[in-house]
Amino acid sequence: MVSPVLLIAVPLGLAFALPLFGLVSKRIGKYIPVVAFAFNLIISLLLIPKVLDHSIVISIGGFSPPFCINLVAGPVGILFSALIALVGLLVSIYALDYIREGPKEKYHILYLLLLTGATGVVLTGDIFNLFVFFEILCISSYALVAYTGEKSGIESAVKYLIQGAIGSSFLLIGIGLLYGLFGTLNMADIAQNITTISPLSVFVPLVLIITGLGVEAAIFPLNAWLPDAHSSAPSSISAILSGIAIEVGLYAVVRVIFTIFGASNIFMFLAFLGVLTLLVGELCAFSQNNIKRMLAYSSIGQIGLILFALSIATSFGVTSGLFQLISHVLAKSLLFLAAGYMIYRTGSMDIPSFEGMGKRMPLTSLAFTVGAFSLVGLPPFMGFPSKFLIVQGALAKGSLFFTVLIGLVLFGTVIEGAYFFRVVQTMYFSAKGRSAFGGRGGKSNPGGNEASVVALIPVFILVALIVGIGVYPKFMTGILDSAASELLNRFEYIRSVLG
Amino acid sequence: MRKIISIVLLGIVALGIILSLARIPFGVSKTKVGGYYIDKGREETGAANIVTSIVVNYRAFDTLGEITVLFIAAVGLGAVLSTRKKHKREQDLEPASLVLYTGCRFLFPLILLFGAYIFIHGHLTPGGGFQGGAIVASAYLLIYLGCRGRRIPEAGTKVIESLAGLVFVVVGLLGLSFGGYFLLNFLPKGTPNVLFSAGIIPIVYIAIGFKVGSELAGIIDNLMEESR
Amino acid sequence: MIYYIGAFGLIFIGLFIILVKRNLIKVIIGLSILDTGVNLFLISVGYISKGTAPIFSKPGIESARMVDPVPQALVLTAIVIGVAVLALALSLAIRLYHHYGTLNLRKIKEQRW
Amino acid sequence: MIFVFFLILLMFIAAISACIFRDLISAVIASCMVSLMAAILFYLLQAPDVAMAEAAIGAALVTAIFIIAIRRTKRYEE
Repeated sequence: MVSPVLLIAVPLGLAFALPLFGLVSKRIGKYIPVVAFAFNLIISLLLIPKVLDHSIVISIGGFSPPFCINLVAGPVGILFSALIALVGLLVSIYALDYIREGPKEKYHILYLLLLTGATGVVLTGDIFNLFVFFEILCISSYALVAYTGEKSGIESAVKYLIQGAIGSSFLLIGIGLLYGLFGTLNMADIAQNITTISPLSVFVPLVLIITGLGVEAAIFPLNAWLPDAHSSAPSSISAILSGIAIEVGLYAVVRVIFTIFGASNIFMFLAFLGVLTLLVGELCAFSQNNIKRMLAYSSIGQIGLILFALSIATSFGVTSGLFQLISHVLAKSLLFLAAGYMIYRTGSMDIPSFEGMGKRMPLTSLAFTVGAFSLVGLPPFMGFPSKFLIVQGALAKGSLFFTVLIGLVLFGTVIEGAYFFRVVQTMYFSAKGRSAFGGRGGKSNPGGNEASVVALIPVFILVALIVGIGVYPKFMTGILDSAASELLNRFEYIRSVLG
Repeated sequence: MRKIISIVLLGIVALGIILSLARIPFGVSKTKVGGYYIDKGREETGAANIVTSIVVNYRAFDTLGEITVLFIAAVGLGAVLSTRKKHKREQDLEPASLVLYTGCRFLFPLILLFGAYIFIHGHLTPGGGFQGGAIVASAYLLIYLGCRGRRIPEAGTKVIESLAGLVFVVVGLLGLSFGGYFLLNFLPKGTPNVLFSAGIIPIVYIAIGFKVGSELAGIIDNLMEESR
Repeated sequence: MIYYIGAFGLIFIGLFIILVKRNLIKVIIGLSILDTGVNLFLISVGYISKGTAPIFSKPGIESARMVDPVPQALVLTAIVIGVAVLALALSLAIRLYHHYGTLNLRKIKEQRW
Repeated sequence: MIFVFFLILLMFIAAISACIFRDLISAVIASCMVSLMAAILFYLLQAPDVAMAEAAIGAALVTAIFIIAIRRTKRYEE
């Protein structure tokens, strides 16, 4: 029997058991995440055809909702859990070779639990349970940011922790207020009764909850922690934080707004906030000289873009937003993984030190270029159809407000193009310094500087996915459409949970 | 300046919360789910302590998440502090006086026993796995403070921690395989107010007690060891 | 009502400490006070005037005036999560002190925007 | 009622003094006091389980962890 609860229970059990495996053999530990996420990926893929038909609602403990915690495995939940499992699997394969120092066993436990928390957030149907899984996600990322034990890592972990902890307290106050108002914690049950209370008294919990979740989702005024944390974590963790953690935060925000509160009157504000986030992120990224900080700011920009697309709130807009989200997850994890090995080889994060990379590490540079082009939105790659859909969706809305905003979005894309081309140009076409750097490694030992095979496998799987979906975007349409309709149709959600 | 801005910000938040609190009067029953638990909790779970029946049965999934959070904290703390493990302790601390030493040795088993009592009787009386686990951990704290130089073996806490976590997950999966629901209370409930009642609740709570105890003790151990 | 005042008083004092103080340990103390305040608020949401604890400790206790058990279960969870965050924060503080020799957050500014 | 009022007042005093004290150990003891008062309030709000947890975890263990950490860093706020 395939039950969505296995998606959470099995990785959790494996994480608890990992220290025991460690007693048997020191080398088993690093393969456990691979096994766990391969399992999750298979389960998620098996569940996709079922959830396209109708959402699966699982009650934990055998009581009926709203009296127990329930998991809602709808198209959105399974789409996200498949995405988490896929990226988790690829990054854990990458980490087999990449993580060589420090308390490795602890790294793998925390990594496994981080993604388990993320899976829990996207599957749960209970708001307090969402808080608990959110804390699992956040606390393991605080610890992983500090994993290297270097000055910058510790410092940014402290910043991240303080802001995250304030956010969680706000979230908890909001949940307390909701419980006081409705006497229940089940999201569908709250959603059903939300109209019985005057909008003014619902507004405060809404703001508190969005503030709390927004810290993790890096929405504009709350994202001060992100560039530091993402740039000083190990690259495999940066890939997960940029590729999974903030997207899951965004998912939670969107779920709260769309499903629980049904707050259609704040979409304009959210779209504005999204574009603001986009512009701030892209402009800061443009002025960076450190590659990981540049990628981190670019993540902020992309989150803004996704938030903008989702708050168009037509089925077209939401579909394009989810598509952009997937394309960002794949491209950004690819970029961080590729950049991780380049940093490892050069020992520096400064963009000028990547001169001549196209010769010294041709495969990795190629992968980086594919990721960058996809993120900018060039045609053969996955970023193109998603950005195209966003523009189409915003124009189809037909309001002046959205038309103006989409102009700003295109402006942001231009900036994005500018800084990514700068990096690519440095890697391939920089005449200076090639003799100084590339001469030794490149000529005497051709290919000897290339990343290891274990690390290249996941990188090229990501490249294949980006190109494949870019060429044939119809592949994703089915699941994206039903995911969008799940988000937009809250009555269907309520009905499927409460019966 | 900073203070003024903070106070203004807090004032705005306070105003909003007061507005919303007007709808949540104090001391009036506003529950929907809670009333159901009070009415049905005893028959459905067999636990006399309704809070326990919620923590370990109705909302057991939260509890699973929560012990995971504590597990992460213990592991993360170990990871953050680990690079300093190489420094051996430089100076030996002066030993504790005989009175303190003997007193701690004498109190230690009693506190352990008290902690165990708390978590074994979690479904009957106030208290449970967290409280009992914390008490067990404080017994270890006493040993660290009173009988310097003694420490619990790290491998021991690790094994207990892992096994207890596994017991929780396995009990949940057994429920899934027997009744089709994760964490289903599949054992006979027995008569309320008896020690051997309430199905899986005592088992899970004992596992939680061990896990919380060993994790908190591990956290203290890590910090103390680093601080020497 | 006075419990609400107590809870939100603690929350605001905690937030004030976090926002204003520059010493990391002080900030973490602020976090702990904030947590306590939030927990107190959650419990007072579930209180019923002249209620009894939700435990059937002896036969013949009427269930009509029992206080709401759900917030109590939530707070048990929240307390443990709070401890986890505090422990991690303090271990980071120890490491930070090790690197910089100070806990003043204003002096620790390696990275900027 | 007077008792509750007194407790909450005491709790506020403790919290504010945790903010004011320059000596971090004193500040931690003050915040331990806040936790203890909160535990009593939990008991008065008919939540014995939570009161126990707060007293055992919030007041005892957290204070111990704080003091260990402070011993390892600086005792006085500059």
